[in-house]
Amino acid sequence: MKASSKTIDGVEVIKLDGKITIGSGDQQLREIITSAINQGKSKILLEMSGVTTIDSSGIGELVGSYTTVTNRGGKLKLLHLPAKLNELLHVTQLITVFEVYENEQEAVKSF
Amino acid sequence: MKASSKTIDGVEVIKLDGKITIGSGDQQLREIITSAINQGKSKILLEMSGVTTIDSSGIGELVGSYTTVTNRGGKLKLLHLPAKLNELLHVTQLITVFEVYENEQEAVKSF
Amino acid sequence: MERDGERIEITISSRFENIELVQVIAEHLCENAGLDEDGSHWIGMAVREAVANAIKHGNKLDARKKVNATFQLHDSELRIHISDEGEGFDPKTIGDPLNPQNLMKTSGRGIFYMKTFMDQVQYEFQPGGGTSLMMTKNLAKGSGLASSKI
Amino acid sequence: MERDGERIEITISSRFENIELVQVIAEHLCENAGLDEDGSHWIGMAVREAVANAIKHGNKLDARKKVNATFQLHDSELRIHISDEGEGFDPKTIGDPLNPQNLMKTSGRGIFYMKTFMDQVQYEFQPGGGTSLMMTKNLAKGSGLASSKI
Ligand SMILES: Nc1ncnc2c1ncn2[C@@H]1O[C@H](COP(=O)(O)OP(=O)(O)O)[C@@H](O)[C@H]1O
Ligand SMILES: Nc1ncnc2c1ncn2[C@@H]1O[C@H](COP(=O)(O)OP(=O)(O)O)[C@@H](O)[C@H]1O
Repeated sequence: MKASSKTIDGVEVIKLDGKITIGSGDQQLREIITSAINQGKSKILLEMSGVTTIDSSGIGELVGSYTTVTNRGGKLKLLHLPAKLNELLHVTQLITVFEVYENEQEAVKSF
Repeated sequence: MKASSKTIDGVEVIKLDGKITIGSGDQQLREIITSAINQGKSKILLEMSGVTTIDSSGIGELVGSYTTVTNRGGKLKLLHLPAKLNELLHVTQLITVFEVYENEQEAVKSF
Repeated sequence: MERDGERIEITISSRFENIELVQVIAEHLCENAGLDEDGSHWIGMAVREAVANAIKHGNKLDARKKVNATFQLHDSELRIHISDEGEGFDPKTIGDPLNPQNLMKTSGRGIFYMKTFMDQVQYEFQPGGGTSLMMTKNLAKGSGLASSKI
Repeated sequence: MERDGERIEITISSRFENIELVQVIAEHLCENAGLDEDGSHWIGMAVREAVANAIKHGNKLDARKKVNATFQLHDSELRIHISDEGEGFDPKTIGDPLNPQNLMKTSGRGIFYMKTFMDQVQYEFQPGGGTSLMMTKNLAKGSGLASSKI
Protein backbone atom coordinates (compact mmCIF):
# COMPACT_ATOMS: atom_id res chain seq x y z
CA MET A 1 0.00 0.00 0.00
CA LYS A 2 1.11 3.52 -0.78
CA ALA A 3 -0.15 6.73 0.71
CA SER A 4 0.19 10.33 -0.35
CA SER A 5 -1.36 13.35 1.27
CA LYS A 6 -2.25 16.95 0.66
CA THR A 7 -3.92 19.56 2.81
CA ILE A 8 -7.01 21.39 1.59
CA ASP A 9 -8.58 24.07 3.81
CA GLY A 10 -7.15 22.44 6.91
CA VAL A 11 -8.33 18.97 5.91
CA GLU A 12 -5.67 16.28 5.55
CA VAL A 13 -6.62 14.37 2.40
CA ILE A 14 -4.77 11.04 2.43
CA LYS A 15 -4.92 8.99 -0.75
CA LEU A 16 -4.46 5.26 -0.15
CA ASP A 17 -3.39 3.06 -3.06
CA GLY A 18 -3.04 -0.69 -3.32
CA LYS A 19 -3.83 -3.43 -0.84
CA ILE A 20 -5.00 -3.06 2.73
CA THR A 21 -4.76 -6.68 3.77
CA ILE A 22 -3.41 -8.74 6.62
CA GLY A 23 0.34 -8.35 6.90
CA SER A 24 0.56 -5.72 4.18
CA GLY A 25 -1.16 -2.42 4.41
CA ASP A 26 -3.05 -2.95 7.65
CA GLN A 27 -0.22 -1.89 9.95
CA GLN A 28 0.81 0.79 7.48
CA LEU A 29 -2.63 2.35 7.68
CA ARG A 30 -2.36 2.47 11.45
CA GLU A 31 1.04 4.17 11.23
CA ILE A 32 -0.24 6.72 8.73
CA ILE A 33 -3.15 7.67 10.98
CA THR A 34 -0.99 7.79 14.10
CA SER A 35 1.57 10.01 12.43
CA ALA A 36 -1.11 12.38 11.08
CA ILE A 37 -2.57 12.71 14.57
CA ASN A 38 0.87 13.24 16.11
CA GLN A 39 1.36 16.07 13.63
CA GLY A 40 -1.76 17.67 15.05
CA LYS A 41 -4.07 16.86 12.15
CA SER A 42 -7.62 16.35 13.31
CA LYS A 43 -9.62 16.50 10.07
CA ILE A 44 -8.77 13.44 8.03
CA LEU A 45 -10.28 12.44 4.72
CA LEU A 46 -9.21 9.06 3.32
CA GLU A 47 -9.39 8.94 -0.48
CA MET A 48 -10.04 5.28 -1.22
CA SER A 49 -10.43 5.06 -5.01
CA GLY A 50 -7.00 3.46 -5.44
CA VAL A 51 -7.58 0.66 -2.92
CA THR A 52 -7.46 -2.52 -4.99
CA THR A 53 -8.02 -5.16 -2.31
CA ILE A 54 -9.16 -5.02 1.27
CA ASP A 55 -9.89 -7.85 3.67
CA SER A 56 -11.38 -8.12 7.15
CA SER A 57 -8.09 -6.97 8.68
CA GLY A 58 -8.11 -3.88 6.49
CA ILE A 59 -11.73 -3.19 7.39
CA GLY A 60 -10.81 -3.63 11.06
CA GLU A 61 -7.97 -1.18 10.65
CA LEU A 62 -10.34 1.37 9.10
CA VAL A 63 -12.58 1.01 12.15
CA GLY A 64 -9.57 1.36 14.43
CA SER A 65 -8.48 4.48 12.58
CA TYR A 66 -11.94 5.97 12.99
CA THR A 67 -11.89 5.29 16.72
CA THR A 68 -8.37 6.66 17.17
CA VAL A 69 -9.18 9.91 15.39
CA THR A 70 -12.56 10.35 17.11
CA ASN A 71 -11.09 9.69 20.57
CA ARG A 72 -8.60 12.51 19.96
CA GLY A 73 -11.46 14.85 19.14
CA GLY A 74 -10.89 14.65 15.39
CA LYS A 75 -12.96 13.47 12.46
CA LEU A 76 -12.24 10.77 9.91
CA LYS A 77 -14.30 10.53 6.74
CA LEU A 78 -14.08 8.50 3.54
CA LEU A 79 -14.00 9.61 -0.08
CA HIS A 80 -14.56 7.63 -3.31
CA LEU A 81 -15.27 4.12 -2.05
CA PRO A 82 -14.66 1.42 -4.65
CA ALA A 83 -17.81 -0.67 -5.20
CA LYS A 84 -16.47 -3.75 -3.46
CA LEU A 85 -15.29 -1.88 -0.39
CA ASN A 86 -18.68 -0.22 -0.24
CA GLU A 87 -20.36 -3.63 -0.19
CA LEU A 88 -18.02 -4.89 2.52
CA LEU A 89 -18.93 -1.90 4.71
CA HIS A 90 -22.61 -2.43 3.95
CA VAL A 91 -22.87 -6.08 4.97
CA THR A 92 -21.07 -5.39 8.24
CA GLN A 93 -23.29 -2.33 8.85
CA LEU A 94 -20.15 -0.21 9.19
CA ILE A 95 -21.52 2.02 6.49
CA THR A 96 -23.67 3.54 9.26
CA VAL A 97 -20.49 4.52 11.11
CA PHE A 98 -18.56 6.23 8.35
CA GLU A 99 -19.41 9.45 6.58
CA VAL A 100 -18.77 8.71 2.92
CA TYR A 101 -18.42 11.26 0.11
CA GLU A 102 -18.28 11.02 -3.65
CA ASN A 103 -17.01 14.55 -4.20
CA GLU A 104 -13.80 15.93 -2.73
CA GLN A 105 -14.94 19.53 -2.43
CA GLU A 106 -18.12 18.54 -0.67
CA ALA A 107 -16.20 16.22 1.62
CA VAL A 108 -13.71 18.95 2.56
CA LYS A 109 -16.50 21.48 3.21
CA SER A 110 -18.30 19.03 5.52
CA PHE A 111 -15.60 19.13 8.21
CA MET B 1 -9.12 -15.86 -28.35
CA LYS B 2 -11.20 -13.56 -30.49
CA ALA B 3 -10.62 -12.59 -34.09
CA SER B 4 -12.02 -9.83 -36.23
CA SER B 5 -11.12 -9.01 -39.79
CA LYS B 6 -11.28 -6.26 -42.36
CA THR B 7 -10.10 -6.05 -45.95
CA ILE B 8 -7.77 -3.26 -47.06
CA ASP B 9 -6.69 -3.12 -50.71
CA GLY B 10 -7.24 -6.84 -51.10
CA VAL B 11 -5.32 -7.70 -47.95
CA GLU B 12 -7.22 -9.59 -45.25
CA VAL B 13 -6.21 -7.95 -41.97
CA ILE B 14 -7.12 -10.32 -39.13
CA LYS B 15 -6.83 -8.94 -35.63
CA LEU B 16 -6.24 -11.63 -32.99
CA ASP B 17 -7.06 -10.86 -29.37
CA GLY B 18 -6.44 -12.85 -26.21
CA LYS B 19 -4.65 -16.14 -25.67
CA ILE B 20 -3.18 -18.43 -28.28
CA THR B 21 -2.33 -21.35 -26.05
CA ILE B 22 -2.72 -25.09 -25.95
CA GLY B 23 -6.38 -26.06 -25.93
CA SER B 24 -7.61 -22.51 -26.32
CA GLY B 25 -6.80 -20.39 -29.29
CA ASP B 26 -4.44 -22.74 -31.07
CA GLN B 27 -7.14 -24.68 -32.95
CA GLN B 28 -9.13 -21.49 -33.40
CA LEU B 29 -6.20 -19.89 -35.20
CA ARG B 30 -6.04 -22.86 -37.54
CA GLU B 31 -9.76 -22.59 -38.28
CA ILE B 32 -9.50 -18.87 -38.95
CA ILE B 33 -6.69 -19.36 -41.44
CA THR B 34 -8.40 -22.30 -43.13
CA SER B 35 -11.62 -20.40 -43.52
CA ALA B 36 -9.85 -17.31 -44.92
CA ILE B 37 -8.10 -19.50 -47.48
CA ASN B 38 -11.33 -21.28 -48.37
CA GLN B 39 -12.85 -17.88 -49.03
CA GLY B 40 -10.11 -17.30 -51.58
CA LYS B 41 -8.05 -14.86 -49.50
CA SER B 42 -4.38 -15.16 -50.27
CA LYS B 43 -2.92 -12.02 -48.69
CA ILE B 44 -3.20 -12.36 -44.93
CA LEU B 45 -1.91 -9.92 -42.35
CA LEU B 46 -2.23 -11.00 -38.71
CA GLU B 47 -2.53 -8.03 -36.34
CA MET B 48 -1.03 -9.34 -33.09
CA SER B 49 -1.09 -6.37 -30.69
CA GLY B 50 -4.02 -7.84 -28.72
CA VAL B 51 -2.42 -11.23 -28.12
CA THR B 52 -1.96 -11.42 -24.36
CA THR B 53 -0.39 -14.87 -23.99
CA ILE B 54 1.12 -17.31 -26.42
CA ASP B 55 2.86 -20.60 -25.74
CA SER B 56 4.82 -23.11 -27.84
CA SER B 57 1.55 -24.51 -29.21
CA GLY B 58 0.49 -21.05 -30.31
CA ILE B 59 3.89 -20.43 -31.88
CA GLY B 60 3.60 -23.80 -33.63
CA GLU B 61 0.19 -22.84 -34.94
CA LEU B 62 1.61 -19.58 -36.33
CA VAL B 63 4.25 -21.58 -38.18
CA GLY B 64 1.54 -23.96 -39.42
CA SER B 65 -0.54 -21.03 -40.63
CA TYR B 66 2.43 -19.62 -42.48
CA THR B 67 3.04 -22.95 -44.21
CA THR B 68 -0.63 -23.45 -45.11
CA VAL B 69 -0.94 -20.01 -46.67
CA THR B 70 2.41 -20.24 -48.48
CA ASN B 71 1.61 -23.70 -49.89
CA ARG B 72 -1.56 -22.29 -51.41
CA GLY B 73 0.44 -19.58 -53.12
CA GLY B 74 -0.55 -16.91 -50.63
CA LYS B 75 1.37 -14.73 -48.20
CA LEU B 76 1.07 -14.44 -44.42
CA LYS B 77 2.71 -11.55 -42.59
CA LEU B 78 2.60 -10.23 -39.04
CA LEU B 79 1.77 -6.78 -37.73
CA HIS B 80 2.41 -5.21 -34.29
CA LEU B 81 4.17 -7.99 -32.40
CA PRO B 82 3.96 -7.61 -28.62
CA ALA B 83 7.46 -7.56 -27.09
CA LYS B 84 7.19 -11.00 -25.53
CA LEU B 85 5.95 -12.67 -28.68
CA ASN B 86 8.78 -10.97 -30.53
CA GLU B 87 11.29 -12.49 -28.10
CA LEU B 88 9.72 -15.94 -28.45
CA LEU B 89 10.11 -15.74 -32.22
CA HIS B 90 13.67 -14.49 -31.84
CA VAL B 91 15.00 -17.27 -29.62
CA THR B 92 13.51 -19.92 -31.91
CA GLN B 93 14.91 -18.11 -34.98
CA LEU B 94 11.40 -17.99 -36.43
CA ILE B 95 11.79 -14.25 -36.72
CA THR B 96 13.80 -15.01 -39.88
CA VAL B 97 10.74 -16.75 -41.35
CA PHE B 98 8.08 -14.13 -40.76
CA GLU B 99 7.85 -10.71 -42.33
CA VAL B 100 6.96 -8.41 -39.46
CA TYR B 101 5.60 -4.86 -39.71
CA GLU B 102 5.04 -2.08 -37.24
CA ASN B 103 2.83 0.00 -39.51
CA GLU B 104 -0.41 -1.20 -41.05
CA GLN B 105 -0.21 0.89 -44.21
CA GLU B 106 3.31 -0.23 -44.93
CA ALA B 107 2.37 -3.83 -44.24
CA VAL B 108 -0.60 -3.69 -46.62
CA LYS B 109 1.48 -2.07 -49.36
CA SER B 110 4.14 -4.77 -49.09
CA PHE B 111 1.88 -7.55 -50.43
CA MET C 1 -20.35 -29.72 -17.30
CA GLU C 2 -16.98 -30.69 -18.59
CA ARG C 3 -15.15 -29.72 -15.42
CA ASP C 4 -17.10 -32.04 -13.14
CA GLY C 5 -14.98 -34.05 -10.77
CA GLU C 6 -12.25 -31.43 -10.81
CA ARG C 7 -9.98 -31.48 -7.78
CA ILE C 8 -7.16 -29.03 -7.12
CA GLU C 9 -4.97 -29.13 -4.06
CA ILE C 10 -2.45 -26.60 -2.82
CA THR C 11 -0.22 -26.57 0.24
CA ILE C 12 1.55 -23.47 1.51
CA SER C 13 3.66 -22.61 4.50
CA SER C 14 2.22 -20.19 7.03
CA ARG C 15 3.19 -16.78 5.68
CA PHE C 16 0.78 -14.00 4.88
CA GLU C 17 2.36 -13.51 1.43
CA ASN C 18 1.10 -16.96 0.48
CA ILE C 19 -2.56 -16.15 1.09
CA GLU C 20 -2.75 -14.66 -2.36
CA LEU C 21 -1.56 -17.90 -3.99
CA VAL C 22 -4.59 -19.76 -2.67
CA GLN C 23 -6.89 -16.85 -3.44
CA VAL C 24 -5.84 -16.69 -7.11
CA ILE C 25 -6.39 -20.44 -7.48
CA ALA C 26 -9.93 -19.98 -6.16
CA GLU C 27 -10.60 -17.05 -8.47
CA HIS C 28 -9.18 -18.77 -11.55
CA LEU C 29 -11.17 -21.92 -10.87
CA CYS C 30 -14.37 -19.92 -10.52
CA GLU C 31 -13.69 -18.01 -13.71
CA ASN C 32 -12.87 -21.26 -15.53
CA ALA C 33 -16.20 -22.59 -14.27
CA GLY C 34 -17.96 -19.67 -15.91
CA LEU C 35 -18.49 -17.34 -12.94
CA ASP C 36 -18.14 -13.63 -13.62
CA GLU C 37 -15.35 -11.49 -12.16
CA ASP C 38 -17.43 -10.26 -9.22
CA GLY C 39 -18.69 -13.68 -8.23
CA SER C 40 -15.17 -15.08 -8.42
CA HIS C 41 -13.86 -12.17 -6.38
CA TRP C 42 -16.21 -12.81 -3.45
CA ILE C 43 -15.34 -16.49 -3.32
CA GLY C 44 -11.67 -15.52 -3.49
CA MET C 45 -12.26 -13.23 -0.54
CA ALA C 46 -13.86 -16.01 1.54
CA VAL C 47 -10.80 -18.14 0.77
CA ARG C 48 -8.48 -15.28 1.71
CA GLU C 49 -10.19 -14.93 5.11
CA ALA C 50 -10.08 -18.68 5.73
CA VAL C 51 -6.40 -18.97 4.86
CA ALA C 52 -5.54 -15.86 6.90
CA ASN C 53 -7.21 -17.45 9.94
CA ALA C 54 -5.41 -20.75 9.37
CA ILE C 55 -2.05 -18.94 9.22
CA LYS C 56 -2.68 -16.49 12.06
CA HIS C 57 -4.94 -18.20 14.58
CA GLY C 58 -4.29 -21.83 13.58
CA ASN C 59 -0.60 -22.09 12.81
CA LYS C 60 0.27 -18.91 14.73
CA LEU C 61 2.57 -17.77 11.91
CA ASP C 62 4.92 -20.72 12.37
CA ALA C 63 6.25 -20.98 8.79
CA ARG C 64 7.12 -24.65 9.29
CA LYS C 65 3.42 -25.41 9.68
CA LYS C 66 1.36 -25.91 6.55
CA VAL C 67 -2.02 -24.80 5.36
CA ASN C 68 -3.70 -27.12 2.89
CA ALA C 69 -6.52 -26.13 0.56
CA THR C 70 -8.49 -28.37 -1.77
CA PHE C 71 -11.04 -27.26 -4.31
CA GLN C 72 -13.56 -29.67 -5.73
CA LEU C 73 -16.17 -29.03 -8.34
CA HIS C 74 -19.13 -31.43 -8.62
CA ASP C 75 -21.88 -30.40 -10.98
CA SER C 76 -21.99 -26.74 -10.16
CA GLU C 77 -21.10 -27.09 -6.49
CA LEU C 78 -17.71 -25.82 -5.43
CA ARG C 79 -16.39 -27.37 -2.21
CA ILE C 80 -13.43 -25.70 -0.59
CA HIS C 81 -11.61 -27.39 2.23
CA ILE C 82 -8.96 -25.54 4.23
CA SER C 83 -7.00 -27.08 7.07
CA ASP C 84 -4.23 -26.03 9.40
CA GLU C 85 -2.10 -27.61 12.13
CA GLY C 86 -3.35 -25.43 14.96
CA GLU C 87 -5.21 -26.14 18.15
CA GLY C 88 -8.71 -25.37 16.94
CA PHE C 89 -11.31 -23.20 18.67
CA ASP C 90 -14.93 -23.30 19.71
CA PRO C 91 -17.03 -21.70 16.97
CA LYS C 92 -19.88 -21.24 19.47
CA THR C 93 -17.84 -18.63 21.32
CA ILE C 94 -17.44 -16.42 18.25
CA GLY C 95 -19.34 -13.14 18.57
CA ASP C 96 -21.62 -11.62 15.95
CA PRO C 97 -19.92 -8.59 14.39
CA LEU C 98 -23.32 -7.02 13.72
CA ASN C 99 -24.07 -6.95 17.43
CA PRO C 100 -23.90 -3.23 18.39
CA GLN C 101 -21.36 -3.93 21.12
CA ASN C 102 -19.07 -5.53 18.50
CA LEU C 103 -19.64 -3.02 15.73
CA MET C 104 -16.58 -0.91 16.51
CA LYS C 105 -14.22 -3.84 17.16
CA THR C 106 -11.10 -3.95 15.01
CA SER C 107 -11.41 -7.68 14.40
CA GLY C 108 -13.93 -10.50 14.29
CA ARG C 109 -15.34 -10.13 10.77
CA GLY C 110 -13.48 -12.89 8.92
CA ILE C 111 -15.89 -15.78 9.51
CA PHE C 112 -18.80 -13.42 8.99
CA TYR C 113 -17.51 -12.54 5.52
CA MET C 114 -17.02 -16.22 4.69
CA LYS C 115 -20.62 -16.92 5.66
CA THR C 116 -21.79 -13.94 3.63
CA PHE C 117 -20.06 -15.06 0.44
CA MET C 118 -20.48 -18.82 0.69
CA ASP C 119 -23.56 -21.03 1.00
CA GLN C 120 -22.16 -23.17 3.81
CA VAL C 121 -19.29 -22.70 6.25
CA GLN C 122 -18.58 -25.60 8.55
CA TYR C 123 -15.76 -26.25 11.01
CA GLU C 124 -14.42 -29.59 12.13
CA PHE C 125 -11.64 -30.24 14.58
CA GLN C 126 -9.28 -33.17 14.32
CA PRO C 127 -8.51 -35.25 17.42
CA GLY C 128 -4.77 -34.71 16.84
CA GLY C 129 -5.26 -30.97 16.63
CA GLY C 130 -5.84 -28.93 13.53
CA THR C 131 -8.80 -27.02 12.21
CA SER C 132 -10.61 -28.19 9.17
CA LEU C 133 -12.96 -25.79 7.42
CA MET C 134 -15.38 -26.80 4.68
CA MET C 135 -17.10 -24.13 2.62
CA THR C 136 -19.46 -24.77 -0.26
CA LYS C 137 -20.95 -22.59 -2.94
CA ASN C 138 -23.40 -23.40 -5.68
CA LEU C 139 -21.93 -21.58 -8.64
CA ALA C 140 -25.12 -21.85 -10.66
CA LYS C 141 -27.22 -19.95 -8.12
CA GLY C 142 -25.82 -16.55 -8.98
CA SER C 143 -22.65 -15.09 -7.80
CA GLY C 144 -21.80 -14.03 -4.31
CA LEU C 145 -22.83 -10.96 -2.53
CA ALA C 146 -24.36 -8.50 -4.91
CA SER C 147 -26.91 -10.79 -6.48
CA SER C 148 -27.82 -13.12 -3.66
CA LYS C 149 -27.32 -11.40 -0.34
CA ILE C 150 -28.06 -7.71 -0.69
CA MET D 1 15.86 -13.59 2.67
CA GLU D 2 12.74 -14.00 4.67
CA ARG D 3 11.11 -16.43 2.24
CA ASP D 4 13.89 -19.02 2.42
CA GLY D 5 12.71 -22.55 2.86
CA GLU D 6 9.39 -21.76 1.22
CA ARG D 7 7.62 -24.77 -0.26
CA ILE D 8 4.38 -24.64 -2.21
CA GLU D 9 2.70 -27.68 -3.68
CA ILE D 10 -0.20 -27.89 -6.10
CA THR D 11 -1.95 -30.87 -7.67
CA ILE D 12 -4.28 -30.59 -10.64
CA SER D 13 -6.13 -33.02 -12.85
CA SER D 14 -5.07 -33.29 -16.46
CA ARG D 15 -7.04 -30.56 -18.20
CA PHE D 16 -5.58 -27.73 -20.23
CA GLU D 17 -7.67 -25.15 -18.32
CA ASN D 18 -5.68 -26.03 -15.20
CA ILE D 19 -2.31 -25.11 -16.69
CA GLU D 20 -2.97 -21.50 -15.81
CA LEU D 21 -3.47 -22.33 -12.12
CA VAL D 22 0.08 -23.63 -11.86
CA GLN D 23 1.42 -20.80 -13.98
CA VAL D 24 -0.09 -18.10 -11.76
CA ILE D 25 1.36 -19.76 -8.67
CA ALA D 26 4.78 -19.62 -10.28
CA GLU D 27 4.38 -16.00 -11.28
CA HIS D 28 3.08 -14.89 -7.88
CA LEU D 29 5.87 -16.69 -6.08
CA CYS D 30 8.46 -15.02 -8.28
CA GLU D 31 6.91 -11.60 -7.77
CA ASN D 32 6.73 -12.20 -4.01
CA ALA D 33 10.42 -13.08 -4.17
CA GLY D 34 11.15 -9.69 -5.72
CA LEU D 35 11.41 -10.60 -9.40
CA ASP D 36 10.04 -8.09 -11.87
CA GLU D 37 7.00 -8.76 -14.05
CA ASP D 38 9.04 -9.86 -17.08
CA GLY D 39 11.27 -12.22 -15.16
CA SER D 40 8.24 -13.76 -13.48
CA HIS D 41 6.50 -14.09 -16.81
CA TRP D 42 9.28 -16.14 -18.39
CA ILE D 43 9.43 -18.52 -15.45
CA GLY D 44 5.65 -18.79 -15.63
CA MET D 45 5.99 -19.68 -19.28
CA ALA D 46 8.52 -22.45 -18.57
CA VAL D 47 6.05 -23.84 -16.02
CA ARG D 48 3.21 -23.58 -18.53
CA GLU D 49 5.18 -25.62 -21.08
CA ALA D 50 6.14 -28.23 -18.50
CA VAL D 51 2.58 -28.67 -17.25
CA ALA D 52 1.21 -28.76 -20.82
CA ASN D 53 3.62 -31.60 -21.63
CA ALA D 54 2.68 -33.47 -18.45
CA ILE D 55 -1.01 -33.20 -19.34
CA LYS D 56 -0.69 -33.91 -23.06
CA HIS D 57 2.25 -36.27 -23.54
CA GLY D 58 2.43 -37.68 -20.00
CA ASN D 59 -1.13 -38.17 -18.82
CA LYS D 60 -2.54 -38.11 -22.35
CA LEU D 61 -5.41 -35.86 -21.27
CA ASP D 62 -6.82 -38.48 -18.90
CA ALA D 63 -8.48 -36.16 -16.37
CA ARG D 64 -8.28 -38.83 -13.66
CA LYS D 65 -4.50 -38.61 -13.79
CA LYS D 66 -2.81 -35.89 -11.80
CA VAL D 67 -0.03 -33.45 -12.37
CA ASN D 68 1.87 -32.36 -9.29
CA ALA D 69 4.00 -29.25 -9.04
CA THR D 70 6.17 -28.15 -6.14
CA PHE D 71 7.98 -24.87 -5.82
CA GLN D 72 10.85 -24.47 -3.39
CA LEU D 73 12.85 -21.37 -2.67
CA HIS D 74 16.26 -21.74 -1.01
CA ASP D 75 18.34 -18.62 -0.77
CA SER D 76 17.58 -17.14 -4.16
CA GLU D 77 17.29 -20.46 -5.98
CA LEU D 78 13.85 -21.45 -7.15
CA ARG D 79 13.40 -25.20 -7.70
CA ILE D 80 10.36 -26.31 -9.59
CA HIS D 81 9.42 -29.95 -9.74
CA ILE D 82 6.66 -31.17 -12.04
CA SER D 83 5.56 -34.77 -12.29
CA ASP D 84 2.94 -36.76 -14.14
CA GLU D 85 1.66 -40.34 -14.26
CA GLY D 86 2.65 -41.02 -17.86
CA GLU D 87 5.04 -43.44 -19.48
CA GLY D 88 8.03 -41.15 -19.82
CA PHE D 89 10.17 -40.62 -22.90
CA ASP D 90 13.79 -40.55 -23.93
CA PRO D 91 15.04 -36.96 -23.81
CA LYS D 92 17.97 -37.94 -26.06
CA THR D 93 15.57 -38.45 -28.97
CA ILE D 94 14.22 -34.90 -28.81
CA GLY D 95 15.22 -32.81 -31.82
CA ASP D 96 16.65 -29.31 -31.73
CA PRO D 97 14.04 -26.85 -32.95
CA LEU D 98 16.80 -24.55 -34.23
CA ASN D 99 17.98 -27.23 -36.64
CA PRO D 100 16.97 -25.95 -40.11
CA GLN D 101 15.07 -29.13 -40.85
CA ASN D 102 12.96 -28.57 -37.73
CA LEU D 103 12.49 -24.83 -38.09
CA MET D 104 9.10 -25.06 -39.81
CA LYS D 105 7.70 -27.81 -37.61
CA THR D 106 4.47 -27.01 -35.81
CA SER D 107 5.67 -28.55 -32.55
CA GLY D 108 8.80 -29.38 -30.60
CA ARG D 109 9.58 -26.04 -28.96
CA GLY D 110 8.30 -26.62 -25.42
CA ILE D 111 11.42 -28.09 -23.83
CA PHE D 112 13.53 -25.59 -25.76
CA TYR D 113 11.61 -22.71 -24.18
CA MET D 114 11.99 -24.25 -20.72
CA LYS D 115 15.75 -24.46 -21.24
CA THR D 116 15.82 -20.88 -22.51
CA PHE D 117 14.05 -19.45 -19.48
CA MET D 118 15.48 -21.64 -16.73
CA ASP D 119 19.04 -22.33 -15.59
CA GLN D 120 18.61 -26.10 -15.41
CA VAL D 121 16.06 -28.50 -16.87
CA GLN D 122 16.44 -32.12 -15.88
CA TYR D 123 14.24 -35.15 -16.48
CA GLU D 124 13.96 -38.26 -14.36
CA PHE D 125 11.78 -41.26 -14.95
CA GLN D 126 10.26 -43.32 -12.19
CA PRO D 127 10.45 -47.11 -12.33
CA GLY D 128 6.67 -47.33 -11.89
CA GLY D 129 6.13 -44.94 -14.78
CA GLY D 130 5.76 -41.21 -14.58
CA THR D 131 7.92 -38.34 -15.67
CA SER D 132 9.58 -36.11 -13.15
CA LEU D 133 10.96 -32.78 -14.29
CA MET D 134 13.18 -30.57 -12.17
CA MET D 135 13.87 -27.00 -13.26
CA THR D 136 15.92 -24.49 -11.34
CA LYS D 137 16.43 -20.77 -11.65
CA ASN D 138 18.64 -18.44 -9.67
CA LEU D 139 16.37 -15.47 -9.12
CA ALA D 140 19.24 -13.20 -8.12
CA LYS D 141 21.07 -13.60 -11.41
CA GLY D 142 18.75 -11.37 -13.38
CA SER D 143 15.46 -12.29 -14.81
CA GLY D 144 14.83 -14.68 -17.62
CA LEU D 145 15.27 -14.13 -21.26
CA ALA D 146 15.81 -10.50 -21.98
CA SER D 147 18.66 -9.90 -19.59
CA SER D 148 20.47 -13.23 -19.49
CA LYS D 149 19.96 -15.04 -22.77
CA ILE D 150 19.72 -12.51 -25.57
N1 LIG E 1 -8.19 -21.71 11.91
C1 LIG E 1 -8.41 -21.23 13.15
N2 LIG E 1 -7.72 -21.73 14.21
C2 LIG E 1 -7.92 -21.26 15.46
N3 LIG E 1 -8.81 -20.28 15.75
C3 LIG E 1 -9.52 -19.74 14.75
C4 LIG E 1 -9.35 -20.17 13.40
N4 LIG E 1 -10.21 -19.46 12.62
C5 LIG E 1 -10.86 -18.61 13.44
N5 LIG E 1 -10.46 -18.77 14.74
C6 LIG E 1 -10.97 -18.05 15.91
O1 LIG E 1 -12.14 -17.38 15.55
C7 LIG E 1 -12.03 -15.99 15.83
C8 LIG E 1 -12.86 -15.18 14.85
O2 LIG E 1 -12.29 -15.25 13.57
P1 LIG E 1 -12.68 -14.17 12.49
O3 LIG E 1 -14.14 -14.04 12.42
O4 LIG E 1 -11.99 -14.56 11.22
O5 LIG E 1 -12.10 -12.80 13.02
P2 LIG E 1 -10.60 -12.36 13.38
O6 LIG E 1 -9.68 -13.27 12.62
O7 LIG E 1 -10.54 -10.96 12.95
O8 LIG E 1 -10.46 -12.53 14.85
C9 LIG E 1 -10.55 -15.71 15.81
O9 LIG E 1 -10.21 -14.59 16.56
C10 LIG E 1 -10.00 -17.00 16.40
O10 LIG E 1 -10.06 -16.96 17.79
N1 LIG F 1 5.91 -35.26 -19.59
C1 LIG F 1 6.16 -35.93 -20.75
N2 LIG F 1 5.78 -37.22 -20.90
C2 LIG F 1 6.03 -37.90 -22.06
N3 LIG F 1 6.63 -37.35 -23.12
C3 LIG F 1 7.04 -36.06 -23.04
C4 LIG F 1 6.82 -35.29 -21.86
N4 LIG F 1 7.34 -34.06 -22.06
C5 LIG F 1 7.85 -34.07 -23.31
N5 LIG F 1 7.68 -35.27 -23.91
C6 LIG F 1 8.13 -35.67 -25.26
O1 LIG F 1 9.05 -34.71 -25.73
C7 LIG F 1 8.61 -34.16 -26.98
C8 LIG F 1 9.05 -32.71 -27.12
O2 LIG F 1 8.36 -31.90 -26.20
P1 LIG F 1 8.30 -30.34 -26.44
O3 LIG F 1 9.67 -29.83 -26.71
O4 LIG F 1 7.59 -29.74 -25.30
O5 LIG F 1 7.48 -30.15 -27.80
P2 LIG F 1 5.97 -30.57 -28.14
O6 LIG F 1 5.23 -30.72 -26.85
O7 LIG F 1 5.48 -29.45 -28.99
O8 LIG F 1 6.07 -31.87 -28.90
C9 LIG F 1 7.11 -34.37 -26.98
O9 LIG F 1 6.59 -34.42 -28.29
C10 LIG F 1 7.00 -35.70 -26.26
O10 LIG F 1 7.23 -36.76 -27.14
